Amino acid sequence: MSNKPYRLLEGGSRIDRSKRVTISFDGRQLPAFAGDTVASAVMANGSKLFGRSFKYHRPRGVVGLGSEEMNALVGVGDGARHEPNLRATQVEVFDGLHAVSQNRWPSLTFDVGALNSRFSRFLPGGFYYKTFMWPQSFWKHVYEPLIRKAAGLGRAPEGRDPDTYEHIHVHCDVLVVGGGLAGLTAAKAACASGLKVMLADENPELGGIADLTAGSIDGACVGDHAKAVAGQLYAAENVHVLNRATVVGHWHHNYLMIFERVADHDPALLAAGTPRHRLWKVRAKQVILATGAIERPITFANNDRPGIMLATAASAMVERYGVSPGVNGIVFTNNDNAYLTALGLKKVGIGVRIVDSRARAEGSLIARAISEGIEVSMGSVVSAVEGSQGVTAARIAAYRRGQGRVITERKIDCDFIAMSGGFNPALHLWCHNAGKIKFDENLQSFRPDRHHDAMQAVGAANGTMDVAATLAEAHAAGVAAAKAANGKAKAVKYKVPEVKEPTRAPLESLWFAPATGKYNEGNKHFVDFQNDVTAADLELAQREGYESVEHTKRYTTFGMATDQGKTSNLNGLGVLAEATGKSIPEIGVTTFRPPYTPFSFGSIAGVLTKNLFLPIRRTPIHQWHLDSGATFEPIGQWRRAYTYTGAGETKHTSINREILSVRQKVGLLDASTLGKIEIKGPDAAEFLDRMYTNTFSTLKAGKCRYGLMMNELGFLTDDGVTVRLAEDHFLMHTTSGGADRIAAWLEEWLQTEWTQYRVFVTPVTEQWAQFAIAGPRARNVLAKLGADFDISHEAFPHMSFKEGKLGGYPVRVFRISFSGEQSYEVATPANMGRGLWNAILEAGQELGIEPYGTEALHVLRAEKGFIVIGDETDGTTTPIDVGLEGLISKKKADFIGKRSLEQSFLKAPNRKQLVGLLTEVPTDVLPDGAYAVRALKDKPPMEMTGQVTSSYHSPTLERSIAMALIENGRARMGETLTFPIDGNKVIRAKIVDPVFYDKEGARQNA
Amino acid sequence: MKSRYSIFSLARNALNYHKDWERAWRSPAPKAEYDAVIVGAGGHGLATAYYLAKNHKMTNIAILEKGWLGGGNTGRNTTIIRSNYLQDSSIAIYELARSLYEGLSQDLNYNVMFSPRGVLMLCQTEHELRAFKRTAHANRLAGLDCRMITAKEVKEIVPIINDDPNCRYPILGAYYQPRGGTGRHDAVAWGYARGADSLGVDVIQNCEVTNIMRDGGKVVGLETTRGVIKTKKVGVVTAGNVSPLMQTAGIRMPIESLCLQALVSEPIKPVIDCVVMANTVHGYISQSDKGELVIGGGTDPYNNYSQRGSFPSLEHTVTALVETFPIISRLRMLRLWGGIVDMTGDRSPIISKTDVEGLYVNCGWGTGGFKAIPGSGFVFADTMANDRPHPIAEPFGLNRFAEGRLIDESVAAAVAH
Amino acid sequence: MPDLYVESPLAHRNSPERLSIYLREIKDRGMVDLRGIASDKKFMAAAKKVLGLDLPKTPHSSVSWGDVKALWLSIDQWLILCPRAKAAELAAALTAELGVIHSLAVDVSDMRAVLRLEGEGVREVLLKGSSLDLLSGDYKPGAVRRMHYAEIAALLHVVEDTVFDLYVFRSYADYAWEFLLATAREASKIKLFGKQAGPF
Amino acid sequence: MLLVHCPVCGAEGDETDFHGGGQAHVRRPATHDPVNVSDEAQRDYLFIRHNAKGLHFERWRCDRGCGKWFHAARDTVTMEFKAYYGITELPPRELMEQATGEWAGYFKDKLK
Repeated sequence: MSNKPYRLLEGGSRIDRSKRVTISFDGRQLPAFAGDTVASAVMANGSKLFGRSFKYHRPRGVVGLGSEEMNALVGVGDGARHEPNLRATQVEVFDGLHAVSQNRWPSLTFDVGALNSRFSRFLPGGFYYKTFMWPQSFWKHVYEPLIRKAAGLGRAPEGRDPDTYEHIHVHCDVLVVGGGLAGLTAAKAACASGLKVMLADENPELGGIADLTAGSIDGACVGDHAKAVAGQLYAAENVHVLNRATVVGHWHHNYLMIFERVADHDPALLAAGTPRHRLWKVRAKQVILATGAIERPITFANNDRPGIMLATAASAMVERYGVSPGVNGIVFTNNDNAYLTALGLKKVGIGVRIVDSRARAEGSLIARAISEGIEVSMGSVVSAVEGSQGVTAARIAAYRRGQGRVITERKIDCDFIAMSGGFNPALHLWCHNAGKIKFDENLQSFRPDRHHDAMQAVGAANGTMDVAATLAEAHAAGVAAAKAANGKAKAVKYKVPEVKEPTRAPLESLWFAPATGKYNEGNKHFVDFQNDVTAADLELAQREGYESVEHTKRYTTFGMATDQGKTSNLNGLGVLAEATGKSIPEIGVTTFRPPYTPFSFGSIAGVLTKNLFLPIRRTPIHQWHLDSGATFEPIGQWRRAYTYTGAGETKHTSINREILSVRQKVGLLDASTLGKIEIKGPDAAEFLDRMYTNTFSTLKAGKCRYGLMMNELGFLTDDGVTVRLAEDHFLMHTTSGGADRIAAWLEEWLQTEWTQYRVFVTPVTEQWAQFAIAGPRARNVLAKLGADFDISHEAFPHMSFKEGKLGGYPVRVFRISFSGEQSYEVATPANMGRGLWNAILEAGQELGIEPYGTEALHVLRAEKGFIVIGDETDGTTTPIDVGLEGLISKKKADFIGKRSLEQSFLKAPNRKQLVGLLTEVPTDVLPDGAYAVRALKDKPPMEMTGQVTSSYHSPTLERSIAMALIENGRARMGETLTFPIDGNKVIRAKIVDPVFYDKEGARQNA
Repeated sequence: MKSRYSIFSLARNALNYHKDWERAWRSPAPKAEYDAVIVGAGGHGLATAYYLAKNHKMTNIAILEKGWLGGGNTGRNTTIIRSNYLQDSSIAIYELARSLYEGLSQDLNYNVMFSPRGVLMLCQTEHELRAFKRTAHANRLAGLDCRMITAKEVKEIVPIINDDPNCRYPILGAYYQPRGGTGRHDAVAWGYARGADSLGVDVIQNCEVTNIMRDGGKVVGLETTRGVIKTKKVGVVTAGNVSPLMQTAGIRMPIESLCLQALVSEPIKPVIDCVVMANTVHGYISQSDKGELVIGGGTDPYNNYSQRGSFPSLEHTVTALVETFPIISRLRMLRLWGGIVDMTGDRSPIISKTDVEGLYVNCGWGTGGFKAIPGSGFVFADTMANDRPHPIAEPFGLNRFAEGRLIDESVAAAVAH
Repeated sequence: MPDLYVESPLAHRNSPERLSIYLREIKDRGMVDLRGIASDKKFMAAAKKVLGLDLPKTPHSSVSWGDVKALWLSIDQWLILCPRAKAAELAAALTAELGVIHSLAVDVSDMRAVLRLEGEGVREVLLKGSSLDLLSGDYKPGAVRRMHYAEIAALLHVVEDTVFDLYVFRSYADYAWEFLLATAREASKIKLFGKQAGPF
Repeated sequence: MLLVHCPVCGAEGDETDFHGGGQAHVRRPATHDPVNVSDEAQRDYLFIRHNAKGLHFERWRCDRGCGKWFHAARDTVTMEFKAYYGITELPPRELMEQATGEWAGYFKDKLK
């Protein structure tokens, strides 16, 4: 740790020296100023070490300026509010912030994992594919656990996230991505049209790197100009500006997502309940990408030492935070831009010299550097770095382009290196939306190529690095976007500003700075810092045949770190190009995938957690069920009462009680979830004949009929009772889960196939609360309630329908039975549901009425051998399989699924058929889904012959019953099947008729 | 024969700064004629080529790839390996594949990192619980190592799971296949490529087949971007791009190409040591050896050949997983990507002869092909070599669609009452 | 005749606090779902005779006459709004008047919950659950749109510039209510476009 | 997130407001002749799909809007919608002419 004062006495445009805050880093309390980042605060306190790399655990420090940072990753916050892997360069400090370094044990300065670095020679790219194979079991038990432990960067938070998140949708005419000089200019031009403009920028302040840009615009320095334009945009009525908002992805049809960090920087906001993150889903008519460019590191030996950073990042430390990256440094560059860094460092009294790989270059910045007395070594490279947890010296050597190794070096003492290998336009969003790119020789980088019709790139994102050209291009783009978004948009004339900026010499590519030895002989020239991928690894991958850049990437993991190759991608391509003698475009470019930078899963979930995760549908009786001790069963999104367990009961006993009350007295079931669809029109009956397997055109008005529906494959999909209300008017019931699906299904056939039918379909499921009153005393309950219609059996027999009033409530009553008992399904408008429910319970009290749930219902119907779609059927079951061929019309020429029933497999002789099962031991209840075998063997495999579809203890019959689908089952009545159950138990059961109770149906017809 | 990979060869090469490693596979120019040609160097194609050479001694063969080998769905999936299907025919092929995976690293002398860390399929509704109980019964009798476990056991295996019994979809239990797990997807492709190459197979990349040439009802060769290649046996294994290619041979396929996406989080220290699948809410998750949470969900609901998907299906998946594993709320999505999956009408694959003599097709793996690669290659090679379906491949023939003999594994999805 | 007990879908909910908008349930609205062929003159005339208005043919629009309002739902479907007490009678009158004309009128007054949202930021609140371009000129008073809202289907009716009615199916009423409580919190208030303060 | 337009009600919205209904113009043989449908014809109807790479013709429903089905022509590589047309209609002539592969075969008769 150094005692040198790294916080400069003056300067720092972002920090407020009057506001002191204290943060902690690895438990150490550090003073900082408001406006600092964790990176600047830690560096201001004299530390350059932030973390450890992925594979070799090498010490690492800050490299970048912002979101491209790949080394200085920290965890922030405690417990359930901990967030790992944050870029220290982006984390804004506040008083009490806790940050920790990652991927080290026991401490950052002494890390046992760094042993990997000693053995790095044995761990080249892809080494794990070549070893860890013996013995076979060791991968799972020995090698993999070790690897898993070593990998992984930060740790996960503990417990449920206490903060909130949300989404918002916005449409705009023009979305400008990036609030640097180009973005501001484009947004201003678009703004003048009066259209809706959004500007999203990932930093706390607009301006991009305008404050670090040389020159002036109309007499103002570039930074001040940017500030002024930003002010105008904030003030504009038709512009929405987002700060700390990263456009993470650009999808088809100009759909973009913006990840806004609303409250991370201010705990007071979080405490007030402000959403931590907000995800903006933006549909933009036009998009202008002003995403800037990302500086390239230079690939030289030990270029990963803490203290080696990008030139712009070094400038930002000084200019924005008043933090010196060191006392005495080297600026290593292949372009003019880094000279500005050197000049800035010099200005605040930091020792600096320039090492430029170009043999010759002439530009105004170079001239100024020389005139200010900065030592410039042209035609030179940094060939090696000394120091382990920091830089103590560098070696500099003469260099000619393309040289493979350097001959003589000289040692220069220094404590930091600022490097610049040129700039890569940030093409991510351009490529997300399928924009094409091309290689630009001047930039030595890719830049946007063909313009997508609703997308433009401007400024550095478009490879335009000059101020004057950027202003002109961005303005034109803003005007063009407005015009394209709305033909009537006002066009603003471009007033050419007076721009002064340095003249620049061309950049010269430097993909690899040689050392004395060849790079594959021990020197580490890092290309991907975080993942520890070196130039030697890339070259090895090529030699081993992993020639496609995608192979190289996957074999070495280069470009796959948390920065997703922002700084490494092109350098890697450059190294590969030099290694293979190909051009960079020939090597290819890897695909850019969303997101641009990582964003929180919490923001993706938004408010859809806990109670809002997915909707729960409640019936009008829901609250009553809750109050009455019901447990619930999810059916689709519905919650249905499963059973009402009272004091001293178990679920098992309450279910049995409910069943017996229906069989012996009377029960009440909330059946409101059943689908209800009104179908009306002159062709309604014919239409139903097409939809159902059986015939409905012959049904008489006022009567009910049970119907089966298949899909076109011939498999059962739904069933239910349909009532003919009038000649041209039906009310269809569907299963609870099927209501929406069947309504849509009916519409689809009407609209797309049988368009000649005049039929209207109106789903009315939720209009009605519907209850089943079932049991031998059901009619007595109706009588007690008082009906204004004749409820006698003769006037109102099984499978008929009445409309009228019951206990004063308007009702539709269907005499249908799913329990096999005398049963009435009563429907009343939903808002009266609770009233009628209470009235029924009251009226039935003296008759012993009890509410029953879905489990009792299932047992009751199983006793009667009624199928449940989804239990007895599984999407491959035909009506014939379940013994309902009687419901398949022989007369109708065509109905859904009819033709498929003719296919050979559906008519095959050995299909599984629905049968009943009685276990040899009456108390044995077959497990649901148990399989019968053809022959019992000592151990599996055994051939199976069918499976249990429903199985219950029947309190009515005082024994177990089951339904099963058994191969050719109906011809095997009386045969005993063997079910080997888990734990070596075997249950034997006899095949019987699936109707276990009241085969004649006397009870429902009583 | 290639020099073998081992800890010793690694050490030996380290002394020489790894200069002497040989190529994992050659880069041969296509010959004028082969005994058989596989189209599509994904996992299934490469495995087919390897087993044709290894098991059936057919070494004068080539495998053609329009891009880079393993660059399609093989390198884009979530690497889950399991065999807990319901139908006998599915169990047979996926279990063959799983058991081949167990010894694959040794067979190929290439570490494919098969990691039998266990696969958990959560039961979050009574209906799902019933369905998985049925699967467990069927799987157990078929000889698979599997069992149902309780919610408490789930919590022990996956401590970060939301075990609140009152949450939207509480954990009621799980189906557990301890010998399922994951593998390193690229390594599977590379290992098979290296293995096939060392047996003499020409692995030819950047060679797109533009036309299947026929004479009468027989295959006679292929037109490619690198010239005509004569052959009498062609195996088409081109996943999402199968329809346009088969069409050149006059065969219309029961396939639709959809986009399936997956994503990973930033790497974190291990929090989940097995594969967890939550079918009710459409999400599955595991953690790679690098520390990334690997997350997958459902397909986009429309045809797509672009490998760029839409966000809603992933959004649903992530939302579901945030609810199921609440600590991931503060972790971040690092990368998402898409692949073109080939879906059949019954969501089961096609491994089949065709009406054109000498033309075979292996496709339709949809969203779950990675786990099947060794088995698929094994039986498809056998089918091609012997010009008749391997018994395990037989149920997956194209003829099933005319017979109604569907192999529908999505049966547990039916919900009613 | 005993007193009938009637309970609206959100009757058990208290009036919410600390929201950036005013939120309540409208309990007295009657609704009739009407299907018919807009190009069938006899149908339109019969509907007019009962309702006193011309059913709107312009998509996503509405028409009022007295205490009756017709919302366009589809080219062959309208939602007729009226006082709750009148709905059954209106549905019956429509059915009677329409007679053999191909049509279907159903009283659906209990099928949906009606949520009234009121306040300056109401559009922003709705945009947290809807992807419609609610800031555009398409959503002037009178506009009607069915939409995907949060995780459910909903019907939106712009009553006034800052007054919206949100119709959701009854079983989803609690979900919609809770979604609004979460997204309309004062602490998450947001104003789109317009003058902004700087970032700090 | 595709932006879809309903030609029936004019609504424009996210793909989540719509429902993709698969390939357009699939002929249901039993509607036309319920008696004589071969296994192959039934298979083609149920399973065989054009699966065009490029210009494709599909059914969509304005699921959360007017509820009506319509047709759309869409490029399955670029995802661009080329045209929307009625559920009982054929695509615009120029698109039928542009169609390739199996679609070209299908539209050949219709263009006469």
